[in-house]
Amino acid sequence: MSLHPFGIELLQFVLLLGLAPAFAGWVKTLKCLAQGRTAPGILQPYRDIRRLFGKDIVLAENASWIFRFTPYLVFGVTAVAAGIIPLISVDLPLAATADVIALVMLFGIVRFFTALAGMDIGTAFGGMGSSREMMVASLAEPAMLMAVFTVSLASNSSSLTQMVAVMGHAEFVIRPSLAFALAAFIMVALAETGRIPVDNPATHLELTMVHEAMILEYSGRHLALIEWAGMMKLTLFFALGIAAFSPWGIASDGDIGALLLAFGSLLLKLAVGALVMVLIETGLAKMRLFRLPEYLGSAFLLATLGMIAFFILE
Amino acid sequence: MILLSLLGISILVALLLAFIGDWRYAPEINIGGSLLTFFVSLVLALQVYREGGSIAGSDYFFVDYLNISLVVLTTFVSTTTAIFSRRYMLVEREHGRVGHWRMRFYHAMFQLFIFAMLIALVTNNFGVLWISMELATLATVLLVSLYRTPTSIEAAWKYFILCGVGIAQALFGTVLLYFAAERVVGAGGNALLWTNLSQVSGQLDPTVMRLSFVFLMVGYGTKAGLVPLHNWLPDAHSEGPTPVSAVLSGLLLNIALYALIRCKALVDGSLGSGFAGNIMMGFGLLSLLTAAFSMLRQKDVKRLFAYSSIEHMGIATFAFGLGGPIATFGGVLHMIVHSLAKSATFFSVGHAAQMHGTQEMAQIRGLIRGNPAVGWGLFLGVMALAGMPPFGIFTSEFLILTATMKDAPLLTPLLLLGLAVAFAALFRKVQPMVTGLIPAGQKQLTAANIPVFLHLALVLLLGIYLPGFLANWFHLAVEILK
Amino acid sequence: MTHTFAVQLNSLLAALILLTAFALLAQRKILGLVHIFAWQGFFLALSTAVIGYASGEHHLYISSLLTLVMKVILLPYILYTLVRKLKVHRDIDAVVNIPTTMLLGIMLVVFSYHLTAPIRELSNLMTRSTLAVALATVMLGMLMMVTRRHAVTQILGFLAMENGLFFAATSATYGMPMVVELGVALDLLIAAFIFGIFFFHISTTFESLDVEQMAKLKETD
Amino acid sequence: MPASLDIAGFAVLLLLALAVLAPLLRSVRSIQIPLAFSLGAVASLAAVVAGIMTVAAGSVASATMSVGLPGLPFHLRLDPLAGFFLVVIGLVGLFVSIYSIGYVKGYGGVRSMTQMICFYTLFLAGMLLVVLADDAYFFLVAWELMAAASYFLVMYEDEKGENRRAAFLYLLIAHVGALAILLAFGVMAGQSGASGFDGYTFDAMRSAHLSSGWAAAAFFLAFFGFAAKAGVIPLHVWLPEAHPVAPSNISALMSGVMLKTSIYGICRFAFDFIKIFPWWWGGVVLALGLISAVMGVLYALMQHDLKRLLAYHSVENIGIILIGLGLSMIFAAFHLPALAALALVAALYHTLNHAIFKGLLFMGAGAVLHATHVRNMEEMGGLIHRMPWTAPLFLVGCVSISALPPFNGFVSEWLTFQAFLLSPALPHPLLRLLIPLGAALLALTGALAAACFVKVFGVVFLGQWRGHQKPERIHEVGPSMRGGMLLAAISCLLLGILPTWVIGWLDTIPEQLCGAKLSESAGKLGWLWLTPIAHERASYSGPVVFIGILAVVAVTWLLLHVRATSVSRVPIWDCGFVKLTPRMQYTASAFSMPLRRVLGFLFAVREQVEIVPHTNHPALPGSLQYRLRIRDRFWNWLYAPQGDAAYWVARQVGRLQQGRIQIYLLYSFVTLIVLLVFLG
Repeated sequence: MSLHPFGIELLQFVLLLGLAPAFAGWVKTLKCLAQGRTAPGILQPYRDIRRLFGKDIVLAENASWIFRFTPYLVFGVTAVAAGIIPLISVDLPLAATADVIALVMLFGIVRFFTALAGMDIGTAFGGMGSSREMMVASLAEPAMLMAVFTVSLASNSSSLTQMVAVMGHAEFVIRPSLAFALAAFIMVALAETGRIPVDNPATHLELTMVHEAMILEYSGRHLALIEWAGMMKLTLFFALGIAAFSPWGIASDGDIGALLLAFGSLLLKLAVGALVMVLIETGLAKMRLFRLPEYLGSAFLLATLGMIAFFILE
Repeated sequence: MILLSLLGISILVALLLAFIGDWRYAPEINIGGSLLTFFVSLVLALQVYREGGSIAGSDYFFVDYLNISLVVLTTFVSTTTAIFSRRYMLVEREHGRVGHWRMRFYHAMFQLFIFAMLIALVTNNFGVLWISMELATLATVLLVSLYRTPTSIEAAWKYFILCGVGIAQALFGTVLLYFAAERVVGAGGNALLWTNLSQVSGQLDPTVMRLSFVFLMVGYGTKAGLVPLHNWLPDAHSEGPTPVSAVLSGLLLNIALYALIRCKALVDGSLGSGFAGNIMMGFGLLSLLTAAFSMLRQKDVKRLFAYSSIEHMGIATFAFGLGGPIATFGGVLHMIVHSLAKSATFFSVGHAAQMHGTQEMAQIRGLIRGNPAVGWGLFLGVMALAGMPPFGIFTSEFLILTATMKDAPLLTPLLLLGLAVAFAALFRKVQPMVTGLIPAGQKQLTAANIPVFLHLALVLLLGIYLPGFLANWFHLAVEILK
Repeated sequence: MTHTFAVQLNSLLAALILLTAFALLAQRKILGLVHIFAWQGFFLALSTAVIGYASGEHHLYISSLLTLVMKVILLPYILYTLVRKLKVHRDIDAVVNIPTTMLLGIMLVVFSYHLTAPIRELSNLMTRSTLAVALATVMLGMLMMVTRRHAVTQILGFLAMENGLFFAATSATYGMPMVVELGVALDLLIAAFIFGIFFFHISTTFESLDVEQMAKLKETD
Repeated sequence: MPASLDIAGFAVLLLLALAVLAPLLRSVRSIQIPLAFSLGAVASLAAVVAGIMTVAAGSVASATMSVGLPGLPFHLRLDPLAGFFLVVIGLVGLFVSIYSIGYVKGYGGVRSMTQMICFYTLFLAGMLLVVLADDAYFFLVAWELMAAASYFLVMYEDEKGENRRAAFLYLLIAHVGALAILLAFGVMAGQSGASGFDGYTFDAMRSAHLSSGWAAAAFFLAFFGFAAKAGVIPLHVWLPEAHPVAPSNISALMSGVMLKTSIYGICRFAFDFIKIFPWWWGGVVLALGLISAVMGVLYALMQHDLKRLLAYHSVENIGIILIGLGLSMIFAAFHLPALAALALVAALYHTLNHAIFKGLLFMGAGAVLHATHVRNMEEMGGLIHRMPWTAPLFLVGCVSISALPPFNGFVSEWLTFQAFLLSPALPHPLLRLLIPLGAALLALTGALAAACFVKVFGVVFLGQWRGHQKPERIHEVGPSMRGGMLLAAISCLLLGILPTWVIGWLDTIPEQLCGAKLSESAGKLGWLWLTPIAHERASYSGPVVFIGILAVVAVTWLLLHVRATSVSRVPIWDCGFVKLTPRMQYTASAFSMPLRRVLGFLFAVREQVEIVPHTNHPALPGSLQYRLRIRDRFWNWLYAPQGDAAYWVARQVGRLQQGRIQIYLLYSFVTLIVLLVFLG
């Protein structure tokens, strides 16, 4: 028995929407465990979102339509991205909508509008957050591209499904280029998703806020949408990493068995990936803003080394 | 007959003006005389065109495609200058800069000057060419010092002495030319006739011709304002009354260059090498570069344009030196469009200076707002002079540059440098004068606009459309110089 | 007068012309200069007449007469009157001192000789050897203009050049065609008229005829 | 049906006629502006039609006029490349002409309308003629007509010193560039072997066989000239001076279209005339493109003058176009026609896109200027409340230029990235290693551009009003200005979501210039999917992204509005402090501070902080003054020394003329003797 491609598409969409809070909860739980605190439970994000949806909205007097529109757009773009990255199967009709580069740019829209919303109210916090976010993104982008470039060299394509298909069926070899690229990708992904050491999602201290500063003024369902989209984005970056660097297990068609298997391996990989991230976050402290160029520069260097390694060694 | 009337009118009018003096209608007589000469020259041109080639009016005069085009140019520009000078000199009189006696002198000398230039153009005899060149200098020396200010006397003195010495050298060259020619053509007046010499130029002795050309080059080169013989030019062209500056820059330089290219044709025929051409290219480039850089530092507006004349003469000299049909064509065209554009610019400059009571560029501001016709006239004139298309100077520079690129590519960077610096200098200086707000103390006046815009229209026309007959004409003129 | 004698006489006159050219360089007094100039014109007229006689080119007589009238009588007279009227009696300052000038002059003579050598080879006229002198006179005249700073001396240098040119025409080709000779004479006349006016203007405006004062129009700061 | 060349000719003639008749229209002052600019719009539309027809048909038409030089009448030719640029010029011309009806009214009564109309139409006509010209002379005439007309337009507000300075600098650099182009033509004509005037026709240049040295000379002379016009770093200094001070409709044309004519010129020279060239030509173009792109956007980030900022972005985008061109040339040099076609299409597509979104942005800036009368962003803010139309339209421009899907800027940049991704196909090992680094720089450029436009939109339209005057006096602009911007914004969206059609349309150009078509592979899966080389390699679907986002947003919105929730408006939360003023907002300078700190070494930055103590309590700061000056380093590196050198030479030359007549006589004497000694 096999699922129609649009069925897979829908399944994946629902899966991501539903799974993202749980994944965020899992990360939080792991983090609490690692830091010796009591965890609120994996389901806490669901409760948060529900509570926020139920609340009224408090809006600053001079908030414009940009401020009110942004949460929907952020959510919408992230959802579209969810339909593109192969989570459990490559047989996605919408996967051709965007290759990796276009995908990165899609997240660019999210950032662009979040940053605009940060400046809409006209407080110093919002502007500060936007300014910092855009700087980090600017520096992260070249490294991201180099990492993508290296992977696409290996699979001869920048299309995600194609990458998965090629890499998933190749026999396992240790490729130094991909190792470098993976390291670079992880560093950049931490920056893009606003994690330690680049940003601290849990802080509301003015000196260290980046992303949180931009969305400080949000409340009610707006905040819910943004939070939810943020969780989806985190999950998607993991999925992206998985698709690019360890696609084994992702089904090539809509066969139910393969899909189940793929789902299982996805959960496993996410769980492991979260562990890695939590270890990194626990082990490192948040960097000063002006140390970030060095951090992202190293990521770029690693990615470039990966590319060079591909040409020289492979 | 027509030739004689061409020459006769101007000398008669000169005498008449000298006789009647500063009569009320003297300027109108001046205009009328010039206009009449212009018509006669047109008739003559038509005749040349119909009979196809040269007309030799006895042994003394001859007309071919090359000089008739310059004759028409000369009579035309002198007519428009006369028109311009009517208004201009009226204002000068009101300001008390010239009096009764000097006006008489001015008008008479103006016509005498035209007469001298016309003789220089149509004469068949190299000796007479020399004489009339000298006459043209002498006729204008006292016009330069018309205002009797210390600087104008200084300028006129330098003009007189330097051109006198220069032209004396040309006379030595002419003697040598005669010496060479006599051995081929035989003694007597015939030996200096262009119509004879151009036939036998191949037989002229090369050694003598080389020597002769060096003297002629230095001599007529001084008159054409080539560097380093140019030092009189900025002084003389800036200190005299503006109509005089206009004809000096616009016409007299052309005549000197004309003499030079006639000589070059003979020398080339004799030597069969690029000797003369190389010398001319050297002078041309040096003039272009020196003048271009000098323009950067000018403070006096007429001096600026005097240097611009040196620059353009340099370009034309370079073009003739380069030779070849395209460059020579470019050179002839350049002489013509430069005359028109330069005199038009001087007209505007004259009015601008009168409006502000000074020739100092720092004082002249806001011309377009103050008097749109004068401002735009100056601005467009400068665009033309700087070589912006679609004005004709761009056409000639285009031809010259591309020809250089083909025949002497290593010289193009120098040409380019000169043109670019000259462009920068012109706009740097003129732009603030024409734009901006009206300064305090600017006076209004009724400007003579027709000459300016007539000239500019012609320059524009020559840039985008050369009528068939004119093109043909120039081609035949180029043939003569081959 | 035999042909050879005429040649010898002409050579002597050429030597005298050269001598006067040097004398013009050496002389410090203005009136003295005018006198020397008149002498130069006289020798020139004589030489022209001699050549005319020897070569049978009779139009040279007219030239000779013209020279006599213009350069021996008219121009010196005008200059003399002007100098008197404008009261310029002082010695003239030279830019370069006189011995150096003379030395330069001698080098110019040698140079002229060298330069006219090919023409001498070509020519078969009896006057061919004097061409070098003619050119030297032109150059010396020019040297005089360069090294002297008085308006009158500049004019004299200019006129000496003119003399040299005239002499060159006679010696190279037995004179230019008549129309040219006449025209040149006319120009010279007008020039004389003009420099006369100039002397007045300059001396009234600048209160002296020193041309060093006329250096206002310049490009240096 | 009239031939496309006739339609183009009609457009040009209409514009020229307008220029000539503009003074006559003065008598009917009330309709002078609407009439002139509507006719300008009609002419632009005609150019668009002619261009679209030509490109679609892939046809070549030529004609000769009866004016011009003897032996060299003006030649006209309309081929797909020219047709494409006709469309670029015409489209922006159309939008801007409509916009101008309202914009120019703002000058009414103060300045000469005739002058504006005359030079505006001449400017448009000049640009159209540049792409239509088919001989060297006519090309240069058109080129300088364009330069001169725009010079006068930059000078339009000539009582301001900065306008005069900018105009002069602009004209000077443009003219030097034109001279270089002239020499390039000289090389082509001289080496083409054709005699007389025939060598100056483009046909002769197409068939000329140049030796490699001469070909390089011709190309790089031309490239220098075109780069000067396009504002390629380091020849860009005029651009951020001239574009801001011109009237905004002119800035839109200059930045949007005029710069593109030099792209046309480079394409013409490289792909049409010379055709066969070594790869390093492309390498030079690529390198300069990268430098321009990165430096351009960095300089832009540092600006707080809105129009100046946009001008620097033009430098950046010209850089991006050149990146595509350079890649295309490299691919072509290695005989990879399909890849060359891809890179060329990327470049051309970006040319079109940039023309439109930069036109839109300048029109928007003009609208802001029109409403607020300030260019300094530090004095703006919150305009989204006062200008409900301009704000979203400007936002479209911002998103487009930041290369974000689904708008048009993204498509062309994505195509450029694809070209980069294909560089491993090159047989040259060093290039394989180096070119990907270019892709990283392009990514940096894109991200910085996004940062910059967050700043622009955030500071200008969002937040609160920072200026001195009362914000209540600011009003939305009139319908024609909104119309022009709206059309441009719609074009941005359409070009973004329908790239397959556009690429299919302009396919005749790479076919003629590179010998390969893109449409067969690009549209293989139908119009919905853009697959530049093969769908396995990469794909993008503008419509799906657009509709997808729209659908999710709509559904979410509906779902969340099923139950009514109250939205309460409250004053801005001031963290418990009182007196939160608009001056406490983040400013443009503050926004770019982190990047200024990180990349400051590239600029000449001077920051000064001065603390004035409180009068009563000297220990406390009374007021604080902050001064920031950022200068273009190229000015001190390249231009100031040149100017100084010129004046130094001028001084030395001036020494020739000391005023003493003896010295002058000596020159004459020495000249004579030197000539005699060495030559006589």
